[in-house]
Order: sequence, then structure tokens, then C-alpha cells
Amino acid sequence: MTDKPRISEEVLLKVDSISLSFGGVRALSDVSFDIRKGEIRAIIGPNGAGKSSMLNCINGFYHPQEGRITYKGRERQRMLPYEAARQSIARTFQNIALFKGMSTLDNIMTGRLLKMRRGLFWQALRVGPAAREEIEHRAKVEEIIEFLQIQAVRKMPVGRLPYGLQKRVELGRALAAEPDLLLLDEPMAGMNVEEKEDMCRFILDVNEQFGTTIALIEHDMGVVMDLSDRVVVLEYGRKIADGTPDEVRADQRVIDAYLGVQRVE
Amino acid sequence: MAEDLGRTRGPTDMDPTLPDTLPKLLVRNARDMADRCAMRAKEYGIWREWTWAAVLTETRAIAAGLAASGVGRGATIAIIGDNRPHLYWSICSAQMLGAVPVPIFQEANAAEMGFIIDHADIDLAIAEDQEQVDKLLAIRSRHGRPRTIVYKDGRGLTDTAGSGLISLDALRQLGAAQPETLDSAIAAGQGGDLSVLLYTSGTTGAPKGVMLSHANVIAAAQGAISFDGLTARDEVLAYLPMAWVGDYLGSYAQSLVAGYCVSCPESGATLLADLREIGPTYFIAPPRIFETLLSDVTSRMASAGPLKRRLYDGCIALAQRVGGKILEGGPVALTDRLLYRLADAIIYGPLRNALGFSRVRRAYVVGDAIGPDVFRFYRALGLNLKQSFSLTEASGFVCLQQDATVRADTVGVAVPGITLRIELGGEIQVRGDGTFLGYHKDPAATEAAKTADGWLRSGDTGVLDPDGQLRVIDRAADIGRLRDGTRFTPKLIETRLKFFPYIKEAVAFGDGRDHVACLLDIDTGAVGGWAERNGVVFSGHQELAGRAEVYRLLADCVEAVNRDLAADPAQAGQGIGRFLILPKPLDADDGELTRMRKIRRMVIAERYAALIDGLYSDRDHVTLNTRIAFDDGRVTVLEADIAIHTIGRTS
Amino acid sequence: MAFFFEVVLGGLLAGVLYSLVALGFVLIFKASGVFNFAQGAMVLFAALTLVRLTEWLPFWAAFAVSCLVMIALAWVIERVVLRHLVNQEGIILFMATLGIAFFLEGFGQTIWGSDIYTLDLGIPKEPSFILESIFDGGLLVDKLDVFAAVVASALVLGLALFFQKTKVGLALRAVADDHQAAQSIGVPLDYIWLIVWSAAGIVALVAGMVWGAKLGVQFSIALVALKALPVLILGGFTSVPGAIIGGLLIGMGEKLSEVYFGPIVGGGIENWFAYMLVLVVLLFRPQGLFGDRVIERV
Amino acid sequence: MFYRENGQFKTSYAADQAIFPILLDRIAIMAILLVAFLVVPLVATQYVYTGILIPFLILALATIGLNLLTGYCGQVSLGTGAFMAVGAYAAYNLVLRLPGMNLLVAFALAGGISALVGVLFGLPSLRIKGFYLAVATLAAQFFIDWVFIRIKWFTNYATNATAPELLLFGLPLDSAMRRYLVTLAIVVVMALIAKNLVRGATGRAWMAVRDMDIAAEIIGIRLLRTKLIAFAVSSFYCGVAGALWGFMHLGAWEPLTFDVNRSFQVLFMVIIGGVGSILGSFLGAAFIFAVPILINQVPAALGVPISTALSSHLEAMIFGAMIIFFLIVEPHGFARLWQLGKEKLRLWPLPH
Repeated sequence: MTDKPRISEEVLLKVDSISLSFGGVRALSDVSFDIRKGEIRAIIGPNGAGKSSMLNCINGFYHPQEGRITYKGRERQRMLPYEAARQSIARTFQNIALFKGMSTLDNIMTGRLLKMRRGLFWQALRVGPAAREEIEHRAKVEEIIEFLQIQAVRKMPVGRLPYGLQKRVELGRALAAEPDLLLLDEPMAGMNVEEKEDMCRFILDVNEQFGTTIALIEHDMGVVMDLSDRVVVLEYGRKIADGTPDEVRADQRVIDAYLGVQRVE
Repeated sequence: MAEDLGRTRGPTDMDPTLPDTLPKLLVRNARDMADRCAMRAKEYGIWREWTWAAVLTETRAIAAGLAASGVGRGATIAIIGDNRPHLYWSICSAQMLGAVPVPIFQEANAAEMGFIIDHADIDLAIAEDQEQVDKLLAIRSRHGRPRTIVYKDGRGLTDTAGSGLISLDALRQLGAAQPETLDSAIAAGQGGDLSVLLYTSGTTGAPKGVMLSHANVIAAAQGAISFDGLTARDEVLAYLPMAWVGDYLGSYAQSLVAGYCVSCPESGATLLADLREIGPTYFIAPPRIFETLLSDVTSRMASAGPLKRRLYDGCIALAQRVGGKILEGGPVALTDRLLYRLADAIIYGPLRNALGFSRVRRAYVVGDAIGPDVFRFYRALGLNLKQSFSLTEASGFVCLQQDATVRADTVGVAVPGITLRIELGGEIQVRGDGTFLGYHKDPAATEAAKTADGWLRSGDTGVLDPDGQLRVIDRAADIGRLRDGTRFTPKLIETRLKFFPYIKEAVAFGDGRDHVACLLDIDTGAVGGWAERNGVVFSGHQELAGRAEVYRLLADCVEAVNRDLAADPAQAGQGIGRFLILPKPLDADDGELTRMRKIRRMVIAERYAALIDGLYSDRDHVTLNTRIAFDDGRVTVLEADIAIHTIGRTS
Repeated sequence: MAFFFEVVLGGLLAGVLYSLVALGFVLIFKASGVFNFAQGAMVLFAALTLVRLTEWLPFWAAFAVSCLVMIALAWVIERVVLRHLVNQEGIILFMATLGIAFFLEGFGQTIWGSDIYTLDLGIPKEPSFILESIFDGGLLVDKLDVFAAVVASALVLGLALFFQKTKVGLALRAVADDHQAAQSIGVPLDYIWLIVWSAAGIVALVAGMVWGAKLGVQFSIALVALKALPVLILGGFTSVPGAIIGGLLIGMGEKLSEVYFGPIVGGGIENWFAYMLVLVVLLFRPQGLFGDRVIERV
Repeated sequence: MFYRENGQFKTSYAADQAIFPILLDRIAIMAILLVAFLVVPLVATQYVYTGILIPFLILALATIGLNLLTGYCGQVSLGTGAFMAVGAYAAYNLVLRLPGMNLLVAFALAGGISALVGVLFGLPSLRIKGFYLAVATLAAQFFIDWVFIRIKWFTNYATNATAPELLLFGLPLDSAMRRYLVTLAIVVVMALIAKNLVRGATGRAWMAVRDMDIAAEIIGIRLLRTKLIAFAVSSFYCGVAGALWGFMHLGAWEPLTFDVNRSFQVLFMVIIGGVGSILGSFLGAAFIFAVPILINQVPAALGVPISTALSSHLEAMIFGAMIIFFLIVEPHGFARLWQLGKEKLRLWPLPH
């Protein structure tokens, strides 16, 4: 899996010695790594290692006090989350963040809001361009629904769906934005073996079929090793290893910090 | 030698100008009904429609692609996947070229599929998606074929791209560069040509390839169409496996002859919703489907409020009393008629709507016998459900019930074009234009299937009533006698047991024994729901199957069946003495059921021999410790301590 | 100059009254996260109860019975409303208290009548002059306002002692910090809610008494609650000192603006001045002056 | 029970996304419109128009307005009355100062002015949420109340504003029936527009903000912009409703017509009718509007007349109790009950 031809040497996102703290608590200190275009990059580490904070920095929810983030060759200054979305960064959340009052279809449709151009006036009348636009995007969303095999729950309110399906819908919402960089925060947390296998398959297919670059946080080491091209290991907000799954697995510091200890979820 | 009791219903209302092959029928439809909807499929959330003209265009494009990749007259092509329009078109494309399509059950495992691919000398397979392609690749590495694999959905296949793997779109592109020689190929086809090779998964032995000609199939289709007056305005849902003769006829050949529109559901998970949306007017299904729907209704109604449940029970009781008679136009008191009307407005009508049967004009149970109670339930609801008798070797329907003479114990009269007789031993024999050409590469079996004077042996025993209605008793090979000489008809007992929503499958034994004994397979959903309502705790199927409460529940069902049997003089004496509940569900993947979900008696008897011995011992439990070797090479050790319940003794 | 201080002093004393109402809000919000829109209706209800009872009973007895009535009311509210809405979103609870407010207003006036009743606390009406040594002619203050300030201070002191020193008070603070955690260490939520709603009821009674004495007991007392809202926002929903300081600031600001700014625009601005003031504050400090900052997590 | 949906399959997204995808619903709504436009004018009396239908329709419109903001976008507002007042006075001044202006244009402009004011008071929603925001909208209410009481220019130096003679395309709206029909037409069109908005991109953005604002921001929704659009559209609706209230219903009005009690009344209509439902807005308006009528009429009809004061107290108690009841039993109001009932009917007799 490690030498997929589609991964270019081109760096999509570069995190350069960033540090982040809340009050006196240091969440990240001096972390640097890069994400290459087309790869699946895993961020692993024990609880509280700063993995989610890392994702939050990348998509502009947190602003690191020090360091630089370069995305698509441009260094960003204090980007806001919606600006990150506008630059084609999409993400999912560890605790599902779906819009509970809406159906599966509408949830995924929200992922396409950025691509919808028609103004209030046309929407109000819902004729001509607005009606056409609505249908075009519905067609796109239906492709995602088919891709994720959630046709049967298309019109169900997401609140009524089982957990595994909610995770899938959330992935669908992120995919609907046709992101260049997809951030997945523990996409398989709380799933059973079968659901995990499905989700792995979807992640690989997304990467393969759409060429989407993916950064993911995951606890399940087996999953990480199978899925990812390169792995960053964090511990207490510091980077302790970075490399291919095999390299990381062999790293003594990683073994000490993480792999040596049996995790009980 | 055989007494000819049959009567032929001549094909009087058949159109003599009808084209003689299926592709020619498509050409006719594209000409005569160019803008009528021929095919509909739910894709991406809406129903896409194709007119006959569009279907012809699509089909020709695939045919051209197939021709370009070397498919010619006499070649065999595997068709594997769910009911999708392009797979039906692929069947027709192959037939345009004079090639023979071989639809294969999409759930078949690599071993089953490999057997067919090898046996039918298949060089090219058209598969739905990665799942099927993976199996085909495994088969290719073992058998060296199929050389070309065409896939529709390329998802997950980018890594496997290699020689002989091509997408359907690419295949069509190949054809675009080819000169048009299709018209002459279509014209060259003749009625006697082989149209399809259908492998019967069979309840015994290895699959056999049934060869049906265009003439066979068209005759059979005409018979069914004229029997029921099907027209281009009918609606049919294509949801049964394409490898089954019922689907080949109902969703393909009959559509070509009658010109009706066939709808393909979106996915297995959305089937029931899609059924509701389409609301077919003509519906055929194996008993399993009706049983499952009824179990579902019953267990859902069990959780309804007491008021609604009483209303429902009352209405159903009324329906059981008068519904069947009303449907058949029999004499019913005016008050009952009015009450039935009222109940129809508030219960039956809505229920038919909820199940997707509002628009059904004709529905048939196909492929196996249905429990009389299940059957009566649907009739009582006002669904025009009828029974049938069909044989793959006779291209489908042999007998169908007429609207006016529907009885639970018969399967109707011979379809136009079919002649029936009962051979002296009781075997049903058939003659007609649908009689197959033979089994592929198996002249001995072909020989054995036909009598010297050209009648087709059905392998089932039956009786013809004076009014021409056929009553099927059982598979000849399954009928036995208890030690005291009582006739033992296992299927009859099993279908009665399966009426109960809690019992998914039943296997009865008794030939040469003192009494009848049963292996029962519980319906996890229905029994699980019952357990939840009754505070019985369980963690999984095996534990549920072992609970004493569940045994008591099933004992009630078995005793009810015994009472029914005892009440029928023809069946008396074969009451069930002992039963046990299987710890694992019977499964087609394990070879215990056919792909059409019929039980494979021999396999089960062999695999669970220890249990059967237990049933005929005096022990009240039996230990199962069996290594089960499955067809695909898996070996599972099944260990369980299973209780045996003796009827009439409280455990 | 003296006039300015007189206005300030008058404002501060009026502010004390706002603080009294705001205090009821804060008590309930802190302990149960409920934004109790019905506080104003409770003030009205308490005042009506008190004033009608004084027609039959001596004042102290009427006060005591009114206390019991407010406790009973708290019990009913907990039973009938709150316990069915545990774990609902704050905004739902807020709307429920809107319902309570309407119900109480209607109910109170149905049983006690809807005329204007005067409540005489025996405090002379004529104003007195203080600080005559500093200012020429002294500052004019209302005796009732002074009385209110004293009562309010006593009440705040009492509550502070209650929260700091008693076991129930400690439990209350635990609940305010974290509902679930508090429940898991064995603090029964329904009991806590009963206590705070009773406390808020008694605060409402005191506020109703003072306001009633000042304005007469009538429907418009319920609208005092609307006055207290900006106080809350300014002070923060969770801070007792905030409620007091907020009340003082608002009272003062209101009077000053009415006197110096009102005539320019046509008067009557005390109805909205406080609101506009807090709107501006909110834009810069969404959590109010003394409220806890909420950190959003993903 | 009455639904027969077999055979109603959709072959286009347009059909699938229609407002009423089920045939029976389309028939029902057509029947209702037919009755409203054709049958009612044949049978209704003066009292039915002026006492029931016209005010009900206008309040339903205001309820839709508030529902767009509160129900769909999740921003609680207690300033509905103020935005209605702005609409009413804006329309009054437009017609007064620009004589000959088409009435519909005046209503639309009045809505527009109200929308601007709404945006202004919506600005704090960037920083504050929930009941903080509810309190902030009270600021709008009190400030605007004051403006129309104290700044005499708005009322043309009179205590009451009086609507001029109403002319629509040269047709005098001098009968209650005509005013009813015009009001009905405006309300139907605006309800349709509201439905279009909430089932389109804007509505989804609003609901996303309502359901989880952080996630909404992360998928690229600009929170402030989205909320301000909600404030604007909502205030537009309230503004038009206010103008209709003044022109079509009252004819002459004082500032107190649109005080904080009006805001509460409309909020109750939203809660009882259904948070986040256009249909619910009509149901809620009908219910809240009907209760006082019943309280006044039923006891009298039974021979126990009650005083005005008592009836208003009873009204308050009943509203309060209803609000609590609904929040406990069905926080999504009549609309949810309706929807659940419909789901049941579609599945009937199966329970789920």
C-alpha cells in the first residue's frame, strides 16, 4: 500500500513547528509534518496526545500561537473554519456532528452549500436557475449516497439512524464538498468489526477514486497500519515519530509510548 | 402404458405473426411501441425510464461491443449480478449475436460459480461489481476462464486492473468502432436456437444446465400472458434472482412478448420501499417472500396498541371467513359483504398499500408449495394470490389457478399450450412447446427426464381432479411411509409449520420410522421480538434457540399443526412426535438451502445425522459436535447441547 | 453638583430593587441552568398574596404564610414542569418558564383579584435629606429606597451565609458546577431544585414587598422582570455580585440618562436605555461583565 | 389509512422534491385553497372576515416570519411585535408621503424596511446565543415601542396612525371580503415562498446553524451572514404582517398594538404550532387565535357570562398551561403531531 503511484511528491499541507496552548495547558508543542497530495496520512497517539487539536489547527478552529501552516503553497494567517472549507478542507468529527433535525439527504446537501450560487430571490421562487441548481446538486449527492450505500435511509432523519450509519452520513457530508483535503477524526470509533471494515473500504475508495488526500486520527492500530501511507505519532503534544507504518512500528519510542501498552477502549 | 388424463388447451389466442426470437421481439417492440416505457430502474434516488426504442439502442450497443470482443454464435456468456437493466440488456445482446447467456445466482460462492463457468465453457462474464469480479478472478486462476470479465461498476477495481478486465462502457466503445453487422445476426436467429442456459441449483446433486430455446420461452411466455390477459400496461418488479426461470420469464421474456414495463429496485435494502412505490400489477414470488411479509406484519401488529390490535384481529377474522369467497364471487351474506367493504376501507386496503399490493391484479406463488394458512391470509385480504406449478425444464409455468377456482390444495389447470398427464405411479408429466432441449452436456440426464413417448417427467407426484385442477402431493423421492404404513409427506407438514412467524424453516423426517420428527429453524427477528416482549433475555441466535421458553412457544405451534393434520383424514397419522431447534440458521451459503431457499433434505440429513439419531432415541437432549466441511473449503466445528422436545410431555 | 449626586444616589437605590429581582434569576440559573422568565410573575404573585393576606392577618403572619405559599409554588413547579423537562435544551426550559409566567399572572389575578392594592410597610412617605454637611441643602432620598437597600443587603448576606456555610448550600454549588457529577455523588436533583426555587420565591416575595410598597401592588409589577433582564446580562447570569453590581449600574445609568439625555430625545427612555446599554456590552463581552467564559469544544 | 401510494413513483428529482410529493396531499391542499378562495366568499359573514379570518391569516404570516428565524435558524426572538410595528408604520408613511403608490409595492417596501431594522438588531447574534439573544431582541422591542410613541414624525403628529382608503389596481378594498381575498392571496404566496426557502439551500444553511453551529461553520457556512439573512427574511415577513395588520385588519392603530405582548403571542403560536414548520405556523396561529374567542363565547353560550378581566386572566392561564403541556409532551408542537399522525396513516394499520 505504501508505494501507490498516485501519491506525488507534491506537499499539499505543511505544518511547521506549531505550538498551541489553552491557558497554561500545552496541547501541542513544536510539531512539524507534511501531508503529500494523494496520500492517506494517519495521526496517532495516546489519549490527550493532541491529535484532535492538530486537526482543529489545520481547519482553522484553533489558532496556534506559534508556527506556520502552509496549505497549497500558501502560508495562512489566522484562517477561520469557513475559510478552510472554502479552500476545500472538509472534516468529520469524533463525536458525530450531524444536523440532527434534518434527513440524511439534507445533511449531505449541506455539504454542497458552498457550491450553490443562486441567490435568495431565485431560491424563493424556486424556478429557473435555482430549481436547476437544486437538481444538479441533488444528483451529486445521490452519487455519494450510492457510493456509501445509504439509499435505504435517504429520507430518514439522521437522529433515528444507528451510530455506524450516522458516521457514514457524516463522511458523506464531508465528501459532498469534494474536498482536496479530508480530515477524519476517529472515523471508526465505537464501531463493530463489520462496520469498521466497511468504513475502511470507503476511506480507501475515496482516496483511490477521487484522489482525495486524507488525514485521519485513529486508535485502532490495525486499521492505521492497513490504511495509511505515512503515520505521525504524537505524545503529550510532541511529535515522537513520523514515517511509513513499518518504520513507525519499528520505532522504539513509539513502542514505549504507545504500542507497548495494551489499550483498553 | 400411462393413462392420459390431461387435456390440452390449444394456443388458440396466440399471435401467429409473432417473431420467433427474443431479440426480434425487441426490434418489434422498438418499432411498434417506441415511446412506451420498457424498463425502469431506481438509480440515484429516482426512477429512470427507458423506452423500447432506448432499450434497443442500449442493447445493440452492448451487442456490438460483445461482437467486437469476439463473441459469436454459440458462445456462452455469464451474467452475474442483481436485477439491473444493463444485465437484462446484456442477455438480449448475447442473444442478438446468437450467443447463449448464462445467468448465475449472484450469491453463489466461488465454488458454485466456478462449476458453472467451467461446465458451460464460459469465456466472457458480465458482472455487476467488484464483489463478483473478485470471485471471477479467483475462478479464472483455478479454471483458466472466463478470459474476459466485463464489469459495470468499477469501484474498488483500480488496483486489479489487468488483462481481460474491461468495463461495460469500454466494451461499448469497442463496439462503436465495429461495422454494423448486427441486423443480419439478429435476422439469422431462429426459434429453435438455444436462448438461455439456466442452471438449476436443485435440491439434490450438482447443478444441471437447462437449455431453453427461443421457441420454448416464447411459447411459455405466450401461455402465461394469454392465461392472465397481461398487456403492455402491466407493471412488474424485477427482484428475484436473474438465474431463476421465473425471473427470466416474468421480467424478461414475458415483457418482450407483452410489452409491459419492468422495474428494477434500487438495492436489496430498499426492496420493500421500492415495491410500495412501483405497486406492480403482476407479481410472482416464492412462498418465502409471502411468509416473510406475513411474519413481518404479524410481529409488527403484535406491538400495536390493544385497540388497534382488536380491530385488526376482528377484521382479519372476518376476512378469513368471507374474504376468499368474495374474491371468487361466491355467495356471501349482505351484512358480511358490507362489513367486508368497511374493513377493506380501514384495514385490508391500507395493509395492501403498506405491502405494495394495492395495484396487483394477479399474484402467484411460484417454485414451491405455500402453507395453506399463509395463502388464505393473502386471499382474505383481497389480494388475488393464486398458486402455480412450474418446472424449469418446461420453461416455467405448467399450471396456474384461474380466478374463479382458487383452492388452497391445488395448483390450478394447465397453462395454454401445455398438456398434463399423471403417470401410473402418480408422477406428473408434461408436454408442450416449452419443453426444454435438454441438459447441457448431460445426455443421460436428458434421457432420464423424458419418457419414451416424449413427455417430460416432473419428478413430483400429483393428482388431477375431474375439473382439470392439479394437486401436487410432493416430490416423488421425498414421499415415504412410516413404519406402520401411514403415508408420510414431509413438505406438507413443513409448509404448515412455516405458517407460524416464529418458524423460518422446518425439516420433517419419518420415512421408515415410528413417528414424524422435525428439525426447526427459528426466525430470529420474530422470536427475538417475542422474547423481548416476554422478558426473555438472550444474547444471540444460538442462545435464543436453546431457551426453554422458546421450546414451549414452538411446542404450541407444533401441537396446532398436529391438530390440523389429525383433522384431515388424508393426512391423519403423521403427527409430529418430537422436535428440536437447530442452533444455527439453515443457510444457502452452507449448501443447506438452494439459492431459491428451498431446503436440501439430503445435505441436512447428512450434516445433522447426530441430531436425527437423537430425535429417534429416547434421550431428551443431544450433543452436537460436528465438523462441517462446506463446499468452499471452510471447516466449522459446531458444538452445542440441544434439547429435544417430545410432544405431549411437558419439559 | 449636588443634583448630580442626588440623581446618582437615587439611581443606585433604584438599582438595588433591580438587583433584588435579578438575584432571583441568578439563584435559579446558577443551580439549574434555567433562565427563569417567570421571576417577574413570581414577584407579582408573591406581592398579591402578601397584600391580600394582610387584609386578614397581621403583617408578620401574612409574610410567613406568603413564604409558605411561595415554597408550595416551588414544589408544584418542580413537580409539574421541571421534572418532566430534565435534560432538555436550555431554550426549551426558557420557553417553559414563559408558560409558567403567563400561568402565574393569570392565576394570581384570578384568585387575588386584579385591582391596585396598597401595601403599607409603615415607612413614612416623605423623603429625607442626608449628607447635609457636604452638600448644600443635603441630598434628597426616599426613605423607602433606603429601607429597600437595607433589606436587600440583609437578604444577600443571608443567602451568602446559606451558600457558604450550610450543607445544602454546598450541595447547591456542586450542582451548579456539574449536574451529572452532582447527581452521581448523591445529590438529589429534585430536592435541590425545590430549594432554589423556594429561595427564589422568597427573594421574589421580598422584592414584591418592596416594589409593592413603592408602586402599589398591581399587574405592572410583573414587568419589573423585564427591567431586571438587562441587569442580568450586564452582570452575567451566574454571578450574585454581578447581579448586584449590574443592578446598581443599570439603576444609576438609567436615572442619569433620563435626566441628562432624556429631554433631548423626548423622554421616556428608561424603558429601553438599559437594553441598548447591554446590547453594546454584549457585543464586546458576550458573557456579560461577570459571567463565566464559555470555551467551545469540538 | 387513506393513503394509497402504490404506483406513485418519481421519475425526476423535481417531482421527488415537490412540496407535496404525495398525490393525496396535493388533492387536500387544492381542496383547502379552493374552499378558501371560492367557497368562503360565498358563505362568510362580516364578523367571520373581520373577527376571525383576516386577523388569523395575518398572524399566521407573522408566525411564519418568526418561525423562519426561531424554528429554522434557531435564533429566539422576542421582538416580533417591533418588526411588525416597523412594517406597519413604514407602510403608513410610504402611502402618506408618496401618494398614489401601489399598495402591494408599499407592503413590499415596508417589509424591506423592517428587514433592514431586523438585520440591525440581528447583529448581536454573531456574539450571543440562546436566551442572551432573546433578551437582546427585547431591546429592539422596547426601543422601537419608544420610537413610535415619542417620535411624532412617524405618526404624522397624531396619536393613532390611520390607514388611507385602500385601492388596489384601481379597485377599492372597501368590503371585508375584498380585504380578505387580498390578504389571503398575499399570505398564500408568501407561505409558498417561505416553503421554497426552507427546502432550499438557504433553509438548509439555517437548519445547520440551528442544529449545530460549529459543524455548520466547518462545512463553510458563514454564521453571521446566515443568521442575518434569517433576521432579514423573518423581519420582512413580520413587517408585511404588521402592514397588513394595520391596513387590512385595524384601519387605525396605536403603537401599543405592537407591544411585547404581540411578540409573546406570536412566539406562542410558533411553539404550539410547531418549531420549524410552515404548516405549523398556520396551526399555531389558528389555535392561539381561537382560544380567546372560545373563552369569550363558550361561557356566554352556556349562560355563565364572565368579566373581561377574568377572561383575560383565564386566557393567560390557558396559554401558559398549553405552552408547558406542549413543551413537555411534544416540544415540536402541532406540526409534529400532524406529521406523526400522517406517518401513522401512511403505514396504517402497521404500527411502525
